[in-house]
Amino acid sequence: MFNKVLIANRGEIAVRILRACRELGLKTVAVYSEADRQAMHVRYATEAYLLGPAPSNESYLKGDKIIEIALQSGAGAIHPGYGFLAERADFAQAVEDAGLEFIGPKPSAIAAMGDKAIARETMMKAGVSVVPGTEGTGNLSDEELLKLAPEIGFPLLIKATAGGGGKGMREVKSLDEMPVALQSARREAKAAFGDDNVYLEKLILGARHIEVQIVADKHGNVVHLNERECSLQRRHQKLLEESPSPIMDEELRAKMGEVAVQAAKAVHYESAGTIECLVDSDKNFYFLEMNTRLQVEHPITELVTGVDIVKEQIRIARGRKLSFTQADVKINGAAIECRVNAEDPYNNFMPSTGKISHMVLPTGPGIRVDTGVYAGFEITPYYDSMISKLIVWGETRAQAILRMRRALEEYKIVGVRTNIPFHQAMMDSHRFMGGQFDTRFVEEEFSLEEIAEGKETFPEVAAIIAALVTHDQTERAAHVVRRGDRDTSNWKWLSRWERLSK
Amino acid sequence: MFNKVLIANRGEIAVRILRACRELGLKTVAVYSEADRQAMHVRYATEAYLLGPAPSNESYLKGDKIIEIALQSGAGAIHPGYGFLAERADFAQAVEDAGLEFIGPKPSAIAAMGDKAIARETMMKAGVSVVPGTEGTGNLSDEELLKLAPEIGFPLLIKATAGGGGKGMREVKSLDEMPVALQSARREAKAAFGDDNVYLEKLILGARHIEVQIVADKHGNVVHLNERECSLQRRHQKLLEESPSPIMDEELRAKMGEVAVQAAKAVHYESAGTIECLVDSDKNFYFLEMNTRLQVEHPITELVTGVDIVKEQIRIARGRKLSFTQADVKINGAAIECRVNAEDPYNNFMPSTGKISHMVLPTGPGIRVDTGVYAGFEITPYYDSMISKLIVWGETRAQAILRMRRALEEYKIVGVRTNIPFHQAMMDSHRFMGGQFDTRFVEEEFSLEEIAEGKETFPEVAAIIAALVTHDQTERAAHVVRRGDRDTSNWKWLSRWERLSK
Amino acid sequence: MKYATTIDGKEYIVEIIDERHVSVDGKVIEVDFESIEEQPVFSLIVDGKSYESYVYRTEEDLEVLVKGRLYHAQVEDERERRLRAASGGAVAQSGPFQLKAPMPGLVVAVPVSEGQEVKEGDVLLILESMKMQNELKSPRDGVVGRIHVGAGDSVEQRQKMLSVE
Amino acid sequence: MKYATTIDGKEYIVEIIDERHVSVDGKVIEVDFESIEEQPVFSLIVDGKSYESYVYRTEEDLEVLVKGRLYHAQVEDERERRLRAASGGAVAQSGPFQLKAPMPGLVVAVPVSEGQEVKEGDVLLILESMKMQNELKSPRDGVVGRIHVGAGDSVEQRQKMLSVE
Repeated sequence: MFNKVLIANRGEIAVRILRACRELGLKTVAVYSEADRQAMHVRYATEAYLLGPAPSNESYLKGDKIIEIALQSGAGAIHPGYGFLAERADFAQAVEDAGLEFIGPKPSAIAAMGDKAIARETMMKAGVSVVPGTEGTGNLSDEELLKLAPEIGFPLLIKATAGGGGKGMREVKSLDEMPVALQSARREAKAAFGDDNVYLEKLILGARHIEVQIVADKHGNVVHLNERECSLQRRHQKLLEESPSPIMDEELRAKMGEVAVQAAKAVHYESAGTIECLVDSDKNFYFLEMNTRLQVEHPITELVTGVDIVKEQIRIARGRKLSFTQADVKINGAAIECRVNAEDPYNNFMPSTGKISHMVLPTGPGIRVDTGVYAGFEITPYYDSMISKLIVWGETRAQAILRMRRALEEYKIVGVRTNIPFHQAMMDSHRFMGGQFDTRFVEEEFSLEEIAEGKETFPEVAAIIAALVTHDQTERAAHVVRRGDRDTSNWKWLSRWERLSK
Repeated sequence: MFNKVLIANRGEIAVRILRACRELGLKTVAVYSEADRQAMHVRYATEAYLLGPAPSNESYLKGDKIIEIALQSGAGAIHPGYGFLAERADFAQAVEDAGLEFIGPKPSAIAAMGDKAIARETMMKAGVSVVPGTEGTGNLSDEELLKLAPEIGFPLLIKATAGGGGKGMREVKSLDEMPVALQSARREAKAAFGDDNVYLEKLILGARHIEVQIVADKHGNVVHLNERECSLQRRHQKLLEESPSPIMDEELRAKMGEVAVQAAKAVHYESAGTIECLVDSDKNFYFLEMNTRLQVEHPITELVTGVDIVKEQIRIARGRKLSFTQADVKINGAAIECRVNAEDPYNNFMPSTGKISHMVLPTGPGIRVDTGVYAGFEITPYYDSMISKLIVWGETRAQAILRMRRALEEYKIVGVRTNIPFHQAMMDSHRFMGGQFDTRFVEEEFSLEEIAEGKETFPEVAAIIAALVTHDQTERAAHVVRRGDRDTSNWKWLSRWERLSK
Repeated sequence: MKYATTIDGKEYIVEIIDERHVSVDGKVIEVDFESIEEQPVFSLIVDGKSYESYVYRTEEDLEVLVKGRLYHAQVEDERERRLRAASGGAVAQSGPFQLKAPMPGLVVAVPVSEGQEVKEGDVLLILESMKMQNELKSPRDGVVGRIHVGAGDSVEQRQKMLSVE
Repeated sequence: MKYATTIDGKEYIVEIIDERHVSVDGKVIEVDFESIEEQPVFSLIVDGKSYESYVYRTEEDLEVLVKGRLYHAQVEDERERRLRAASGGAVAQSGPFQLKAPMPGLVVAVPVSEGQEVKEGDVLLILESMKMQNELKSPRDGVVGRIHVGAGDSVEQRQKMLSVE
């Protein structure tokens, strides 16, 4: 049985997994790119090895090199996190072939669920509804897809066969739009996954995106850990998740949970996984895909069930049986996660890079922050813009929302722009508070400006601050010129200010 | 019913209470001394008013001024936190007289429990055992105490009548030592509480310090929230607490809980309070004192019971009935709190002042940090050295210890020395892991050096780092001289280094 | 010193009287203003009310974030103001718009060509960064001038990519 | 450059060869050493092992904290070493001990008087700070010299309070 784990990832999820290993008394091996020498996961691990230059395909995607490092360092297992190599059956197979434990499902399960078409077929055979589309028909040409589209009906979605995270996805309202959309979807899919195959899927309007977490051991025991509500998305990227879902009732939860367990059993699933579904306004649900890995939003499930999903993954990989049964799984209170991205919500969510010069984390009761950054760390353009996750727990959903409000107000990140103001507006949105939203809410009906309307404003305060800041800077600049640069503190202040203001 | 609360405190507890108010939708009023203009509680509150100069008796102890500010700002209630005015019956009375709600017990209950002698008498009448001593005999002279001492027997403790937190407390092994000890205890009591009365108490050897948390509403309902183990103390200051206690069994818990509820009822207690007891090696327990206020270590109870004690206090003050009964109170897992003090554990725990130049907080699953400081904040010598509390939760006590280890390793505070290395050593102590310790363990049997013995050391690594740091500094200094101070980054580095190294 | 401060279109005349007093449109206000530790974070207490604010300087203005809302501020002191008034009031607002890279990245596509007419909101360039494709749009109507980059090029932050005239 | 580095009494000769290599007592080691953002926090990777360290400079030595353990380090470069050897080896270790205030505070008591003999560990002064009374002890045997402060005095950090000769 292994007692040293290599974490084949970076950022908050690498740190999350390192922590779980620590708490289980396991040694850890980090791998890193040249851009990440000062990253938290490198500083934090027992051992750390350089993979290569910053771009992912020269570092975090180098499966062979990672396996080599694992073998040389004596790590007995590899945890892939999410993204990068997490859903690559060939990597999982190579890990197994090297005599190492892959902390995740078997390669066959990844392969079965990784190709969306095969996945949908598998699910239909298991008696689960899927969204109408071109599933199971192999890799179709543009011509074939254009012919099939009217049969499915509009609006519809073009989705990457190898895809995930909204990449290579396009929405199409009519046949006219299709040729252009197909071209750009294929281009994006090619860039993201090295595979430009796409398929079509009916777009269900008013749908909620709800997923069920499952955990399965090597002994055939599968338990579901209830649902997560993930409808709040922008460009098919989740922004905010909660558990339980405000639309869920016990009957639907039991039904979806049962289906999720069946799906996992159908592919002899092991470790943690997620069944993603769309739920329409009549509470019919359709299978979308299975994520054969740890999910970004796993912490909300941890907070309401008390199960540490990452530790459970490690225990399962070590051959242990699940320590709980379906009957033991309860829902305690409510949890919300806000993904904190280095993006400017006032400028069309444009990614923001730079050095985090100052950071104050929200702390206190019911707050969890999963992060891989710290004050002094440089956000580079090479990786995902998600820099941390703010997760809160409350006795009730209302308490969780109030707590999230205060946590967001406490969270200070200076040096890069973040989407914290977006989340603040969301917490003030009546539609969100009422639980009335679908997957299109953020893009089509939500506006930062509208939420701000009717709220108390402080233009005079802003005017005073703007004038005082300008005045201070002018004075300090004059002061520095007069006194020369002996006056350290002012000089430093100004220099730092100038750097920050660039 | 009030909807604005004045918090008559500073530091982490002011922030803790502000957060609870926020999460209940209440407005907040902070008060502050001149030393605290940049403190978190000032920046964080809806309103903030200056009290006066840094010393407590010119600021945070100015009850009249605080009440005046509450009235002027329209606050309907005052939360005193702990320390300062929290256990002053006259202040609670003045708050009531001003038509404001005091978030705490009635003045009569504070008075009854505030004088240790009266408190012990009350408890004995309620049938609770107390530690043998000079309780209930009024304010005795040195002569009288010297006469009574042999009857109680040695070793014994001299304790301040008005005291708490170990101030004015002295341990005496024989009659010879008593005159000097009496003098210094009285001097310290006078300085701390303005009252130099002391009493004697038998010292119970091998004792554990265990306290029971109770909450009581205005309608006569009293519920206990189980115990906290607080035996790890230095100079009678608690350093580390946990809940549940490793020595507790269901029978003793029920018995102590029942006694605590009886004690609260005996003084018509309202709000949150704590009954402190000594438990000897035969599991006999003796009443020590009742703390008629929120306790520093309340978070560990919150983590294992799910009850938010501060919110409960506010709800009770608003006249609400307790939302739970004794039967609802369960113990879920285990929690540990480490008090992080600005003290140097390698130099006899000498307090350390200065500016926190850099801070990395531990985050992730099961971690809670209650803090009032941030990177850039100055630790002054005017107040308590406790700068934050690190609290962890685990499924089991063992899991909590492992988690605390990783949290302590993550916690970086630069600019002032802290006692984090002490806590790290404690987490590695076999005695602590085994739950085998008493109130004298830290002072008499625990040593940082001993714990370190037998563990892997890294003198070569330290030598390399020391040489590299010296080399870099020399090089950089030379570089600066060569290039002039145009080279901002090096110059800054050096200047900051020099400041930090002073 | 007097400052004409425009917040989201409305002008306030803010006079700095001394360390503790300012006037806004003639009304004197007591202020307690602190800069938090070398950071663009400021704490302002006015009349007991505590406000915490971030201030970002962009090329065009100061952005002031107060209680979760962003205010755009232009500040001019008296001298600047007089100069501007003397020069006829209007600051030169025209001239070509330079599209600079808002962050380092990879140019995915340039869907316009030199000399092409574009409208406000038209996509000028697609830049990939942080695993996202970002559409950079024209802030006004005009004609595309020189294009300095092409699909596949890596660009540094602030690098000029093309102009709209 | 060679440095004689003494860690808790044991000497190591550390030579800085280049940016990526040092030798310790002649053994060449590949190192990856990074200073974390203007702070006395350093990350060292040797042979794949990742060590994070804080370094504090005190008046006497460098304190190096590695994996929860504090090492006291004295570092001398070759030149310093030669100078010291030439001057007879022993650095002046005697001279009066100056008791300076380790932090600002209030002198509660000075239980010794000028000319009094004291032993190592005897309490010289009680200083109150952060609501605690701190006993400051003599680091060696000697005779109390000048006492500059008395009970009730406020002292600044590093202020000289008394000496032991």
